[in-house]
Amino acid sequence: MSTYSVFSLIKNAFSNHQEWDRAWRDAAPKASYDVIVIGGGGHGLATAYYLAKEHGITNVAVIEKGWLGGGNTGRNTTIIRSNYLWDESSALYEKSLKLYEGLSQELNYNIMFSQRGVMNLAHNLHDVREGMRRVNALRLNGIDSEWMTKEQVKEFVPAINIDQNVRYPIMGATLQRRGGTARHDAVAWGYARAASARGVDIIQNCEVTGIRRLGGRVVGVETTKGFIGAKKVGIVTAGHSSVLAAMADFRLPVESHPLQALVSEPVKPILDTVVMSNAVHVYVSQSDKGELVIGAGIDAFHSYGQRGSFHMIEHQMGALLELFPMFSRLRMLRQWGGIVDVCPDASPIIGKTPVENLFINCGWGTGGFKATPGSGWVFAHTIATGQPHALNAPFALDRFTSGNLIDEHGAAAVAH
Amino acid sequence: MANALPRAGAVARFAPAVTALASSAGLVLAEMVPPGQVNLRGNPSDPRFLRAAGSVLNCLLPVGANTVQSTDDITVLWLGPDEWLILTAPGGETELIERLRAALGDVHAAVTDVSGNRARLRLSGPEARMVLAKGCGLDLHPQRFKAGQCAQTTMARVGIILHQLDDRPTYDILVRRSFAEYTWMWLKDAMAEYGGTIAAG
Amino acid sequence: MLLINCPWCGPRDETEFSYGGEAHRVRPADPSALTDEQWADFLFMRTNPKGAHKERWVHSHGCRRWFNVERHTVTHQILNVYPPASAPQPVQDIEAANGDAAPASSQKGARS
Amino acid sequence: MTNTHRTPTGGTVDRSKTISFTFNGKSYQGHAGDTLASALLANGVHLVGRSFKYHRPRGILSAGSEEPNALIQLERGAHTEPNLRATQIEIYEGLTASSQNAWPSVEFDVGAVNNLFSKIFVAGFYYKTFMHPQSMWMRVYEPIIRRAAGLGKSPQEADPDIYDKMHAHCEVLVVGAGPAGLAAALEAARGGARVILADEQPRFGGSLLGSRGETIDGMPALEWVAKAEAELRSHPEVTLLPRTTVTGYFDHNYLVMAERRTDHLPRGSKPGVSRQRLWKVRAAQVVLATGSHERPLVFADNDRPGVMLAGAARTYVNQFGVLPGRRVVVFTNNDSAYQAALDLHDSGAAVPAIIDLRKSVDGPLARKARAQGIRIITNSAISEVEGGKKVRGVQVQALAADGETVTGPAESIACDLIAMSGGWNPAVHLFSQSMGKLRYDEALAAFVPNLSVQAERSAGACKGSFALPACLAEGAEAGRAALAAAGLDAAEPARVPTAEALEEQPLRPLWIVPGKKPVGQKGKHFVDYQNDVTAADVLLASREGYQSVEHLKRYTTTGMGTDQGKTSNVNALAILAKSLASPIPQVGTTTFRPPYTPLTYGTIAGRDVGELADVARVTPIHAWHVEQGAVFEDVGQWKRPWYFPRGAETMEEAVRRECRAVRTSVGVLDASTLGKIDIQGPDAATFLNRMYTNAWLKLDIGRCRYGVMCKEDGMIMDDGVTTRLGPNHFIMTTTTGNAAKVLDWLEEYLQTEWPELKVYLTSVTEQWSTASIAGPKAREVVAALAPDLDLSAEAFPFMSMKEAVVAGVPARIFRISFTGELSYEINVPSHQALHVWREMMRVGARYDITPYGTETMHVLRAEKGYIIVGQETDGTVTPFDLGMDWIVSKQKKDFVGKRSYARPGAVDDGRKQLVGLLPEDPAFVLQEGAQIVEDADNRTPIPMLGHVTSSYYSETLGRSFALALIKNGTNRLDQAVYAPLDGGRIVKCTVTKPVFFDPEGVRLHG
Ligand SMILES: Cc1cc2nc3c(=O)[nH]c(=O)nc-3n(C[C@H](O)[C@H](O)[C@H](O)COP(=O)(O)OP(=O)(O)OC[C@H]3O[C@@H](n4cnc5c(N)ncnc54)[C@H](O)[C@@H]3O)c2cc1C
Ligand SMILES: NC(=O)c1ccc[n+]([C@@H]2O[C@H](COP(=O)([O-])OP(=O)(O)OC[C@H]3O[C@@H](n4cnc5c(N)ncnc54)[C@H](O)[C@@H]3O)[C@@H](O)[C@H]2O)c1
Ligand SMILES: Cc1cc2nc3c(=O)[nH]c(=O)nc-3n(C[C@H](O)[C@H](O)[C@H](O)COP(=O)(O)O)c2cc1C
Ligand SMILES: [Zn+2]
Repeated sequence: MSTYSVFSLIKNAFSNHQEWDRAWRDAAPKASYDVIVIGGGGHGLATAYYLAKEHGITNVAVIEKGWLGGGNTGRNTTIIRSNYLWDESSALYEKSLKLYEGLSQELNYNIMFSQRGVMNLAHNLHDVREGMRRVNALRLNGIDSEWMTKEQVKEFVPAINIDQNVRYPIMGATLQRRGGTARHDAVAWGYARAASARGVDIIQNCEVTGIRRLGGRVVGVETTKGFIGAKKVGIVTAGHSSVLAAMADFRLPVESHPLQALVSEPVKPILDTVVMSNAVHVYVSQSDKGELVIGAGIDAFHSYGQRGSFHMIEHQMGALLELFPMFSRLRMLRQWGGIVDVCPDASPIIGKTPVENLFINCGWGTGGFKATPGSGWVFAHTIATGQPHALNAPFALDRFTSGNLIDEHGAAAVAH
Repeated sequence: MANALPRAGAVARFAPAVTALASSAGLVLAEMVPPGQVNLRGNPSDPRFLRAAGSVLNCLLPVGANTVQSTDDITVLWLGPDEWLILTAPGGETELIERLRAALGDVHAAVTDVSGNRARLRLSGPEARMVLAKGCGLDLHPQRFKAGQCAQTTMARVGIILHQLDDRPTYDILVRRSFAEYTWMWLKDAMAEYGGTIAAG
Repeated sequence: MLLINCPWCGPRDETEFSYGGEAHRVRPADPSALTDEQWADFLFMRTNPKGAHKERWVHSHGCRRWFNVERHTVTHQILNVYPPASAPQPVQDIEAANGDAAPASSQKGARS
Repeated sequence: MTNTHRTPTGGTVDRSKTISFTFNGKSYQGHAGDTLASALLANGVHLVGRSFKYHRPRGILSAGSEEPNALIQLERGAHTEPNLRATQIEIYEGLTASSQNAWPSVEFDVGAVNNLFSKIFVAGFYYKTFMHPQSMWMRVYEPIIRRAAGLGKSPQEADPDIYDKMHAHCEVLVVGAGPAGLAAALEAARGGARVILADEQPRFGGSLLGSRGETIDGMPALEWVAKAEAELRSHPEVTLLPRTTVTGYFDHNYLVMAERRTDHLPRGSKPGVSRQRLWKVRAAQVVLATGSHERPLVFADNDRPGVMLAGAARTYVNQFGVLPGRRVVVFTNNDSAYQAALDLHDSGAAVPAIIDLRKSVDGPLARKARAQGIRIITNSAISEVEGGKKVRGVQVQALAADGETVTGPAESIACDLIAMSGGWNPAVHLFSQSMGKLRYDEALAAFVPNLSVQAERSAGACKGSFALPACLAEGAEAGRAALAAAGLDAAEPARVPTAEALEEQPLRPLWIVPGKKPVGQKGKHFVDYQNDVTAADVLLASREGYQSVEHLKRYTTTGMGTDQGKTSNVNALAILAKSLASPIPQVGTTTFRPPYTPLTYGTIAGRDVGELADVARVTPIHAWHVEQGAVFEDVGQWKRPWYFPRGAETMEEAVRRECRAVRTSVGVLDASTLGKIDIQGPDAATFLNRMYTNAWLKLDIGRCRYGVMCKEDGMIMDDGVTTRLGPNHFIMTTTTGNAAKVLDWLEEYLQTEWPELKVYLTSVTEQWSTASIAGPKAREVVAALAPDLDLSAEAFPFMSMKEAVVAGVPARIFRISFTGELSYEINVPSHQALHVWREMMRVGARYDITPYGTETMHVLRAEKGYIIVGQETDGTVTPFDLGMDWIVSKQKKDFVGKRSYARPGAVDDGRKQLVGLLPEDPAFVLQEGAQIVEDADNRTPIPMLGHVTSSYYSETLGRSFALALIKNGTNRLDQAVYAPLDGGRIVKCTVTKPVFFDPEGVRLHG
């Protein structure tokens, strides 16, 4: 694999860019692998990369039914932060954030990780309390997090409206300065390239249609390109997790829902921070290309349709314009949807399944992009050693039996 | 025990409640003096229930979806397969409830005073349909929704009971009291481009 | 915006309804007799199929009744709508439904 | 009038009306009916913008919504709007517009240095560089990238305009009012259907507006259009919506349209009228008649100002009477461009040559051109464009046999316009959004609709039928078919409008037109004008393995601009297919997504802004609270008085005063927001027994009981007091925020789990308005209001209810308490509540009755250790965690949530429990949300015990206090714990029981 740098760019310019290598090898499936990772999203590719890099397991295939990164990895609003409430969560997401911080260099692929800060607005006393609770917990866990008054909010995000005469005035906010965004496609491509360079086979346009077992153990997968044997198999298929689980005859506490996002036409820089508001429900950032990237809500119903309803977007826009009245004349360029796999406690599942040597990584719902490196890292550990890492042990499937859920919904927002 | 104290409208901060609309032309909005309102629940396939209710109300219980039955002093709106809203004169609810309860005896039913639960806004005039269409997804075309029909639906994010009274068209919009001010402001805003007015008290 | 045909009120916009997830899950008659696994299965595990899905909806902003819908989770096409057997069934024949319930003098019909 | 390029006659602009406007600071004039693009061209202005990446000079490519180049910033100040297409802006008096992405000017743009580095700025270059040193990324590289990106500028002020929405229903929605759409609408309208006809253009007619010479039903096409429009107008059930773009096609035939109502008028000239309107249409049937977009040819430097789509050039001359060039070279691979050549020639332009990629041409159009003396150069290509900021000429060379290179000598032909055509792409956007499946049509070299999923049908050019008679016939047929599918009978036989077609010869798809050197080495072959994507970029992406059409899109950004690749997508994927030696259908298209053209956020939000942004629910007492100067708190959608400052009081002072009043005399809280559910039926008690954790079967009539409701996972979801009104009759209260949720929850169980239970639920939240009178003098106040009521503790004990007439109004009075004081909650019908309230204040004045808000309520209840769901609980807390074991029945075999208490997670050591905390410094009030630790000296991560849920200064106790959820809290009584706060302060606290005041309940029983 040739190294990417400004020098290689200049050098290649002289040969009219005819000499660039393929970013990753497009492999044909071998008869069998030590590990098969089902799902070529960020998490699957990261898993394969860390299997090779951290555990020396290179006889690995990533099997993707469509194109790499075409699932939620390719359709998320790219927000990265680690400001989760519970110790278990913040540890996992912080591991991920740390990995992100060196990822461009590690992968030799600029994923454009932009630590421009993630701000969560508070609009009522309940928000303030919950924000404080989180800021304090994070600080004690050694994770950067701070509280901002509304004046500080305005100073940090000049475009925002802190007028107190609006329906839900801003009362303050939490800020994680190390949070930000990254170029989502580049994360998938960068991992694919680095994994491929370490020997991982990347197989696109190959759908897993069955999971073959023998005596309670997994032995391989049926695919649209035929049977492929494997000693171990990891399912990392996000919105399709239940479909894969059904192939191995178990059920998951997961529901697939449409989650939408939209972008505006590109404009010159106007918003330098990622701004989120749970109360009015909207989140927005401006990408390096200039478009405002805005997240909408999830449709209530189950769907594998990769598209959502327009009324979700309508709801979003009222909220956006409350925060940023000046955006009213900007225009929506495109809206799309992804299929998110939602867990009852809004936390992921990473670990073993009822089938021996079959592992699963799912349930990231609306927020797993930020976890991509960390998730891959702990999942590789789990597959390689057969045991969860301390970071993902609390996220096992059996927490639904024991009742040790990790509820990240935040507080049920009510008061007397 | 009926009480004769005046009833405050839910949008009294903006406009006084009225007892009737002047029949002049043009688009007009008003809050009606809160009527007596009784919520009735019961099983319409139980003939005892139907008989008891019918005898007190002096009309058929509307069992067809989205329909209304009325006599000179009461209006009965179908809310669901086992639920009705009975409107009567302000203050008339107390006696009506007593009579209903007495007639129903041990029939499984529920009679509940909800006179304070909802405000009754009335929108009338040629453009009333357009005004509603700005916030309500129901098909209000005269062939689809006629005088004498009602529906529980939403308008501008607020749950409402919509009742068409005549072909002018005139609509009653029954809205939860706490939502009434918002609904009022919303309607006023939606009427503005048609030059709508507020009925004088 | 799905168009859902409420068995009682007729076709209405999706926003009048609330979604209730997988249909035909029955709360165990005696939860205490279940193992933790069985209880977890009832509480949390879902079929979540890609394809036809039997699910529950409630007409929250209408008649407030729960009913079942069979819907394709990819095309969103609604294949079937049916009220639970225990629910009051939609009235087909209004005349018959009323029978001799009301005094004849008041058979005025809708005229409000 | 300096319209140097206006033809003396022709076009549909109103030459009697002259309109002045400003572009880049210079004044120009145009006519009513002009777009900004046509008016600029009339003035000879071609250079209108700079490209995204290389800052190449750009002109006007098209005449419609597909325009990728001519994006401008319209107006200034609060009215400014970026990225508008000059081709769609109707000019109005005083219009002010400017170019974007150019500094200092569009003529001389410093950013054009990027062009020099274009060899490096190839597709995906930023993924390969800017990585070292790491610290430079955020500080240097990214800021540069960011500043360079973006096109126009966002407004900096709030929008002065309003927007609104309209729901609509119809049997047939026809999208597009070209010949196909008009024919469809006519048939549907004649059958009596409710028809909506929407077109994004200001006038109906579609492509006919820009054509010349066509006749329909024997009359000039535009006359037929006028007649059709008049007939449609005469049908009462037809709604005609020009200037209305159908932007989205969603599930179940729900379509969204954006109507521009005042954009064609001077700004601010229609006060009160919404600028844009969002239509939400539920259509039984849809007819798509959206026409087609012409494809550019991909040749070297095909982006120079003066390179224009042939159809657009034709539109400018025919519709606007504007000659976009005086010497026009036509470059084509199909017959349609010959029409442009003929019309331009006819209007006085010189057409030195038609350069045709095809080996030979001999159709009627070619023959006509030859007859006009126009030279046709076949099997040849433009191998070079002369001119930078404006086309000066072309070099033409013959094609080699394989079409991959040019050969032979180059001939220079001077010209000021290149009118090109690479064929036509049916506008299948809405069809695809409806999930319809496309098919590749080899003859058209384009994708056309194949399998429908929803109730829609396509007609005319959008279906790949480019001949006028076919458009009309398909339109009429589609209109009829839609009518029938909607269940309506056509009243009369179809009347298919007739027209004549010219036979056309097949096109020659040549996806990259060869230039003088291999692609990428001389000149740029643009594929996507807007995002500056060239054929070389496409080939590079393919070489590097970005070979899925979706990877290609994302790696090169082709099709991701504001035009969404209307002109570029098919060219790009065809070049990809060529590079992969795959058939085009195998490569496929990218996904079409809404909106068809961008629509403003204002339109999407409609009136959901400002004071209508969300419902503000108010109680019947609200007017009084406002009179009293209450400060309000948002609790869900409710506005609740937070505190009632007197004079210049601070919040802290007001709350202390209010607390003092309740503890020493009497206070009153508006508790109307509490949820109230009326429960009736013989099984009501059984039902409550299943839903609440405690026992309900034996509650006496007239008595009240507190209950906690849990979810099946055992976690608390709500609490409240329920009272038995009769043997089969209860009234339940819920928390303010959960009223609707609890009712839904109860209904769900009743209807779906236990339909055999005979219980009816009715929400009476707003039936009853509640005044909560609390304090030692509460009894006196109630006595004054309800003189007939026996208020003695024996007759009316704690936790009971009485009906009485209060201030003349029949009321329910509950003797319950959330403050720990003697307290009565008086419930009266909402429409008389304000009267009762005023009476209460009048009779209470003697005791200095003090209204108090939610803050005081919170302090008082916390002193008593009463929880607030959502504050002491967060969905992870059981009644046991709150020390409320007493409320969980051990006898009941089952209730909702019970089973979950037997799970290991519910009985773990180390669960958190509710405790009290007393800060060492009695004046210091802890932050709510502060975390509690055992040992404050640890380095991070410091293990946490839990957090402060509530914290206040207590006027009663004369000190601060708090409630907290703490691991093993009940075993830590009297121990010291620490709250390390932001800023380094560490507050030592003592753990106490969570009841600080009157633990025996003497006062509330009093
Ligand atoms: C609109 C939207 C906004 C979001 N915003 C954010 C955000 O701001 N921040 C954040 O952190 N997270 C966000 N998320 C969530 C985040 O995108 C996901 O959690 C994350 O990308 C999941 O990555 P993944 O690799 O697990 O899944 P995916 O990227 O979905 O990959 C799964 C892959 O499995 C493949 N697959 C499925 N079935 C099969 C099969 N049978 N055989 C082979 N392959 C199969 C799929 O094709 C897919 O490529 C958002 C999600 C959406 C939809
Ligand atoms: N000679 C050729 O090769 C060729 C090629 C293409 C078209 N044509 C001619 O063009 C005409 C095609 O007729 P037609 O009726 O099919 O199409 P049309 O192009 O005449 O009309 C389509 C109309 O739809 C509108 N439209 C498109 N998308 C829309 C949307 N989303 N919302 C609202 N409006 C939208 C357009 O503004 C346009 O007015 C015929 O006259 C045909 O001969 C000729
Ligand atoms: C962060 C982000 C930014 C995007 N920016 C653009 C954009 O500028 N232009 C565009 O057309 N699409 C943009 N998209 C949307 C994609 O075009 C596409 O809709 C999305 O990846 C989902 O894929 P699909 O629409 O092909 O199903 C963006 C997507 C994401 C996740
Ligand atoms: Zn219904």
